[in-house]
Amino acid sequence: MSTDLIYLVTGAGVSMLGFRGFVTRAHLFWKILGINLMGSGIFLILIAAPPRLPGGEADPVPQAMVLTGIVVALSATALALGVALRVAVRTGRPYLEEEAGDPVDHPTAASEIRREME
Amino acid sequence: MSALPWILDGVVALLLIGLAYRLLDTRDLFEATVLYIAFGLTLSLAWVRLGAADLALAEAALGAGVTGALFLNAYQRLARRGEGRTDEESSGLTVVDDRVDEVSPAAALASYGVWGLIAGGLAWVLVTLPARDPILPVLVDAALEDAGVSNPITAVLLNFRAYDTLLEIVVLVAAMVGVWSLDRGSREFARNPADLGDEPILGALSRLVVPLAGLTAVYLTWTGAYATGGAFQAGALAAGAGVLLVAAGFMRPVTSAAPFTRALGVLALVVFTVVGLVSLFWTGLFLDYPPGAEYGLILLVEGALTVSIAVILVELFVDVPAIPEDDPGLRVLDPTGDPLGRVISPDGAFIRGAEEE
Amino acid sequence: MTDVALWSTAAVAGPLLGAILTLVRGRLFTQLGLAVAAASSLLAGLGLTRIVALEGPGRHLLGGWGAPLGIELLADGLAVIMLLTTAGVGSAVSLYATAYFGDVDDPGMDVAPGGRAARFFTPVWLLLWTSLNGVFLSGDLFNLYVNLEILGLSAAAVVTLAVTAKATLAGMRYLLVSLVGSMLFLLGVALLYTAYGTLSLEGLAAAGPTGVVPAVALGAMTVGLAAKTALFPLHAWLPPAHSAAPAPGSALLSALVVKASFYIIVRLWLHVYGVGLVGAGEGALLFLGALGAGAVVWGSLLALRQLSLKRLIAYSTVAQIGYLFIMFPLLPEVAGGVAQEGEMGWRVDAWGGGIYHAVSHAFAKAAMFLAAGTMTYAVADDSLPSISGIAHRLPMSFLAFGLGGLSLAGLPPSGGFVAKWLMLSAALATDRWLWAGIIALGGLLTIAYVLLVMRYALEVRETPTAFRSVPRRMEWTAMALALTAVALGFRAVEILDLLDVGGAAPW
Amino acid sequence: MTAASTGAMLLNLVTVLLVSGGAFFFAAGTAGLLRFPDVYCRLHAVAKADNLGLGLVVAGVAIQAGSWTARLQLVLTWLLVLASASVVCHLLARSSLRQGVRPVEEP
Repeated sequence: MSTDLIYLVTGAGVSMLGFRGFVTRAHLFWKILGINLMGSGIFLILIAAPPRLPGGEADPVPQAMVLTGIVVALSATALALGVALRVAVRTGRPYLEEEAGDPVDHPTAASEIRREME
Repeated sequence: MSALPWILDGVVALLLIGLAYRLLDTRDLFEATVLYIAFGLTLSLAWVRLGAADLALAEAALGAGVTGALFLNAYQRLARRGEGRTDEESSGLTVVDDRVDEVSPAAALASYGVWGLIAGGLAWVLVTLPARDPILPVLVDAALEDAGVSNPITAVLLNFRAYDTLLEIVVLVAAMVGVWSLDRGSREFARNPADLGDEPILGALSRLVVPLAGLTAVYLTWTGAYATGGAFQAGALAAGAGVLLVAAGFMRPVTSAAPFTRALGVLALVVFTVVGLVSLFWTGLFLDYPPGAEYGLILLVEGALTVSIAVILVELFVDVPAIPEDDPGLRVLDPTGDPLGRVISPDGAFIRGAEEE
Repeated sequence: MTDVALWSTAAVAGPLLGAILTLVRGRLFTQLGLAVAAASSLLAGLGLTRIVALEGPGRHLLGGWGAPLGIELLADGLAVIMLLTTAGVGSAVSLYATAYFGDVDDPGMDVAPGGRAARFFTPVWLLLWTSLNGVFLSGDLFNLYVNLEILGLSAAAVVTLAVTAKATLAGMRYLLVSLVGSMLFLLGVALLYTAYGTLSLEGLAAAGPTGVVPAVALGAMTVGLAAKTALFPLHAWLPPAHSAAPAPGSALLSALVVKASFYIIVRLWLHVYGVGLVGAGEGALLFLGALGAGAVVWGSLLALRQLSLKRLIAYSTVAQIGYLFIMFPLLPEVAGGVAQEGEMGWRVDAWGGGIYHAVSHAFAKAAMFLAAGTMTYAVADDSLPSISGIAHRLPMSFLAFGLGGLSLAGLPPSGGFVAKWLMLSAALATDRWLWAGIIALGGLLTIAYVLLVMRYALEVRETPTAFRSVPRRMEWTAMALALTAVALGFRAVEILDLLDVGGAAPW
Repeated sequence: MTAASTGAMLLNLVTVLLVSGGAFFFAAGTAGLLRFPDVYCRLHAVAKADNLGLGLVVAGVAIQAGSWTARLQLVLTWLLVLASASVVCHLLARSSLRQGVRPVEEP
């Protein structure tokens, strides 16, 4: 029982560390690492939280889900790394540099019409 | 004596947290990558402690092994890029995160405190949840007789929830097609082609290990029916052997251009779908294997899965770092107004890619 | 074999087999794959619609196990409406794409960076189609997660098919948002499995999830899905991604992909948590509605400030997504009756209005993006001034854009009109003047930005110098979609009746 | 105390000694990895000490293993790790040399 508890808390901690890493780090590789850690933490919760079988084995259904999840995470990582490298090639830097948020200071189309009409 | 497992769990848990903290905190990408692999290996220890041997195997092979290899490979490409470019905008900086804001210790503590509270709250609601009886495991046990295999996890993966596994292969294929579509003009493998075959010792190791790995992969595929193992672990192992062959120069890096690669990559998808459709016309329900044929069909699907997973993983390993040609025209945000970078001739013909005109 | 089994299998396996076929490559297999996918999706949609309309909701026990041990595919009114929408929009966009991306056998494709990428549009899109149909039919939480991941990866790949720096950045951001959204969804799945020991949507609904853990799970899943749906204020990724993608991709992303995650939100909130929300959860419904209202106002205002045609349409998507969420606070007010008759025989029905909006927006927005794609294809530029006078060169595309805009603004006769009328009457019937005001304001702003584009397009100017002739197919596919969006205004009763089959809001 | 239990006791003792010895060599190898001045010395420490440590652990555990197949598997594991560790260390050293990393000179 205590084993489950320890890994349940660890899972919660690792998933939120991963989420925090994703939010705070600007470098794309760390963002991808953060997502992976978030997934690992959730996998830990998925195995440690549901009730155990009488024999002490883990529930086979979440085990199958986590096996699927590991492969899915791997696929996502591969594609994300590929795109991140293309970002590095196209912009010279592996960061998300772009207009942050909504471009409100964009010259407005409406104002241009007005200028034209005058 | 009874405190010993408790101490072991505590050490593994602290290691997991510590590694996760450090790898997300460091600025050195190489350090982060290596720590990530260490994290994966520690995690597989945790799976053993949690009574999930299949996961331990998969985590070590896929989570730490293949994912780690992908990160290292991408790291190397990024680092090389930093060296190659002399302009100050990127020299050597790409593998060191230079965009971490300096924060005071108090601010850092506050940030970790808030996230820690969220994590603690998450753990708290789960811990205080009233215990319930196992529901699905009982059903799995009861249905295991008719499943064709005796390993409950394999039964869930390839019979009870086989549809999920079919879609899981679709995810893998989607990632592969996505990586292919990234327009990598240069398909150069991370290693310099001149070096290929220039590693006699690596070659000797490959000769020793690759046949063994192949044998073990076959064994794991087959043993998954009744014990720890299965197509995913086997596929990862076979992929490791494939990567070794490529690295040692015995095999040319395969790419999407080779029809054979594409065929093997989607083999599992074809076999799985056809098995599902045959069952649909036989028993009336998709993936409802005809009675008596369960074991044979599951083994067939598992075999195809092993092959496809191995091919796709080698493919991803070779292809992910193959980054596109640096077309200066495309570095401009919108070179021609055409998202495909096509330059349009007045008569509307499709002539050439983006160039600076 | 029952018909439900046959058609629900066709909906998923058809596009999947199509995707495999296109990987053989070459013009023949590309077209064959598209044909297989489109035909099986259309037939599956129609076949399931017939069953649902005549016999009620259908289910397909995959593997013969049934929930909770196995996975079930569920087809009710809502599911088949989404399937049909996807089949209709998807088929038209597929036709358009064969012209837009050019001939895959053309050796010139190998020279252009975008040409090599363009060859992968069909397999990526067919995998995307597989996951869309998979989401609409799935009756299992974890299965939804796997489908969401296929959706996320292939949708991001659609954006990065465009080879520019802008598209790469937009695709990267979209992929990251989408992956984190999936992770939050998975967290919710883990919590619900821990609490109830089942993954089946119906099983969870029967358990009546209430309490702290289900609430946390719903919160995590909703945030994740809202990020994928680009609900304000989590919308920042959408305009760059939807505007940078190749035009057929933009149409698919705006019309269908964001609807898939919205669909899961609807399923979770109304069908799984449903009854439990009426009491304590009304504040949460109100919150979702407030975000939707924010999206309508903010998205429309920003659409008015864009200089790029596709960006303007992308911001319009942000705004129209808002309407989907304004549905939520209006729901509990229409107590007891799903098909309540209001004055003059009109249904007072926020639920019907919301879903009708999802459908008509799919057709209208796809038509607008395809028409815009045709215009930018012709002049090789995406800025509003560059399309000046285009109405005289591409009248049919201009008309398609206009008809799409008509439906989007909710002007009669159109699908958008029915949707907004239903929501408006639901708001008015319960004296919710604020919501009614926002619905009306959003319509006015929509008219404003559609007119802004028309003003440029109608300008009388000498022909732009660089003008590429446009394949006819690109013009009439957009027109067909726009006409469908308008025609939806005439067939409202039948569609709303279909929606009531098994999938109606529970209160 | 019967002869059998005395024998089991002795075997346990041998196991404890072997595994402790293995742990010592692992610790020594790790210390070398952390403290040695350049990449070549570090590789040297890891390649030798860790493999010896693993061998001792394997030997200690093999005594406790229930069957000869299990023992064979354990020994096979050790041999494979031995082979791959030496090759990897060789590759690392060679790649460092090619990249121009120079060994530190004697002071």
